[in-house]
Amino acid sequence: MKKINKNQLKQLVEAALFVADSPMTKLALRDTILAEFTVSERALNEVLKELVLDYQPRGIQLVEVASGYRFQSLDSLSPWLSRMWQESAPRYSRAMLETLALIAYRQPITRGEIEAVRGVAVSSNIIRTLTEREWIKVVGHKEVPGRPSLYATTRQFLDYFSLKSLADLPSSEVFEALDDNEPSPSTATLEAPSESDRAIETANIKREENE
Amino acid sequence: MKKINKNQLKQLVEAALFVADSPMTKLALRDTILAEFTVSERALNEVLKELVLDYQPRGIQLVEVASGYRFQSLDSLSPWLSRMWQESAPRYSRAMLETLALIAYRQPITRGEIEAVRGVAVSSNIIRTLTEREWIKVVGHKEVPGRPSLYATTRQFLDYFSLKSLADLPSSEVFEALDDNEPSPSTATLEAPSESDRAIETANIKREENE
Amino acid sequence: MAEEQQEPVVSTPIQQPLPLAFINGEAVIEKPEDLYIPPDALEVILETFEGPLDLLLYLIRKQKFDIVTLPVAAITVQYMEYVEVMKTLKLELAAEYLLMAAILAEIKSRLLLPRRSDEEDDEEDPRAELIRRLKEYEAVKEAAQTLDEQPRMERDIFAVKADVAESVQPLRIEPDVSLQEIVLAFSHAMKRAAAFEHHTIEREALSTRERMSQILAQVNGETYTPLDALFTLEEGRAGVVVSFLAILELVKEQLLMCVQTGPFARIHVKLGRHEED
Repeated sequence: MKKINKNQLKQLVEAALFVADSPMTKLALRDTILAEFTVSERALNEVLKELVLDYQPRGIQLVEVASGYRFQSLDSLSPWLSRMWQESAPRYSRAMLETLALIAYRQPITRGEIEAVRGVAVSSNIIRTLTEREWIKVVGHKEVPGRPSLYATTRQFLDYFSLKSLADLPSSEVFEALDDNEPSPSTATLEAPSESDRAIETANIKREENE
Repeated sequence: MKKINKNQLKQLVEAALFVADSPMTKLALRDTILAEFTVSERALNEVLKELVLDYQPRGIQLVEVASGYRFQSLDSLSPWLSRMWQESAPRYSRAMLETLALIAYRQPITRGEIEAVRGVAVSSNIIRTLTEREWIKVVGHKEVPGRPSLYATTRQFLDYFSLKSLADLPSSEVFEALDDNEPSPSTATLEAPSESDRAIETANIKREENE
Repeated sequence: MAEEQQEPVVSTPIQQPLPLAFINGEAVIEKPEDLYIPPDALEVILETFEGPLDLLLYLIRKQKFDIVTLPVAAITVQYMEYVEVMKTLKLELAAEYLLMAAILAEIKSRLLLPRRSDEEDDEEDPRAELIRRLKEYEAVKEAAQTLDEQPRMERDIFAVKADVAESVQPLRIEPDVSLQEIVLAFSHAMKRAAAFEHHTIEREALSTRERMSQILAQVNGETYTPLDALFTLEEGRAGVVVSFLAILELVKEQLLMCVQTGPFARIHVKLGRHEED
């Protein structure tokens, strides 16, 4: 059995914990990298303790978990580190878009009322997704049996669609036009009045902008 | 854009490089963890330089390879660290290494040209293995009959050998010296025939290229 | 250089132990001047050559010749002996070895031809091309060896990785939605619901509905909120009108109830509907 000086021991233990695929116990260290060295329990403990201290001010930390020692990122850095992994959420379903549209146009509205219009149940998943995206929120409860939540759109919803207020949502004539024209968007006659109407209305609404 | 102090920047960059699955360039750091901060190029360079220095005496090192910055274990610890895995590192045959060396130093190069220098056929197996390891790739085709593939090394090749660029390849002088000699008229007696001979030779090899 | 004219020792076969070593896959053989080597061992040696150039280089190095002076005759003899052994062993003799034999023979014959008297002719040294190839191949061989010695992943250096803290969550990229999609979705929903009249959704109503949401968020079901608290005078008349319409609509939809304790007293509102209606 060979001797190993403390500095080498520290480098070796440090490197091993960093290259290991999972946390390593002191026993695992002894069975692998330290197999040919005589290392006292005290020396090993000391080195581990020093490493914990060395990394205290750094972006990663040496921690002891149930299955051994491992290096992990500093908890407070997580909001930024999270950006290193991005996953794209799937596109919204028709049910999701219709629910959102009904909440936007008919707010405040209960889930039951949405279901009444759509003729099908609204899944909790849809409500959760829209709530998590902070596009809708509960603004109150309808005082009927069961006190269902009343949903409305949020400031974030308006911001996302660059709307100053809900009044800027295209009106029924516009979407009639949109719908009819879907294959051929050339018909301007239907769009024209909505433009001027909008101007008047925008003037009316201006004051609400920074409520 | 938010400000970030130097200590926080250092911690964040350090943690990111440690948790990343592959080397990270400065651009990748800016696109992810630093996306919401104003960080000058100088500040980022400084932090990276400091991190390199901080880890110099440790068991792991911060190095810059072709695809960016990464932490890696200290070269000299490998005899012990390799005990952490059951299987030993793959060994490569001389034929494979010579082929790889030729592609690295003479890229872009055709299989026929490799064969002309080595004096033997290059097995398809070698090309396949090198391609599968993503060490070499086809970068084009030579405009001669048969349009043979032109091979070059990849960033992964440089990463694997811990190199930042092709210029860091060891003993590239040997090849440079050879190249310099070729057109030099002083050694005309020796070099003169080589040009024409090579042409004949290349022609001979042509057939093999696409076997 | 001094030994350039030294002829190789083509000795008679002497049985001797085979000092054979492999360094990095390269056969290092101390003095196998004779070719009397156990056949299976020879096979191993021959297979370690990476082709005719490699074998030639080995022969040159073994005899301490200088590549530049390449004593073709001597080398050819030795080379042919190896090739003969390969043949007798029925080794799968690569065509490249035979091609090289032909090249050597050709060079040898050209060297034997009497040279013309005029020194200045451009008759090139027949060995030149072979020498160039040998030098080039030797450089490749060296480069391959250096490359093999270069620290590399898996063998000398290992990737380092720290775990991420539990709180690191992948950033979710939410899908994009266009305003047009929302408008169309509403239109579709409305069309399906025959009971609804499209025109009831007026623009005027939308600003009212928005205000309804705002008011609902302001009041609660436990305590009464003074009605005047729901008006913001700074908004001007239009704003007050919108609020008023919103309150009326909320009462109509039985979401809000208004209470007035006496004539001209302050009106209060709270969530809920008038039971006594």
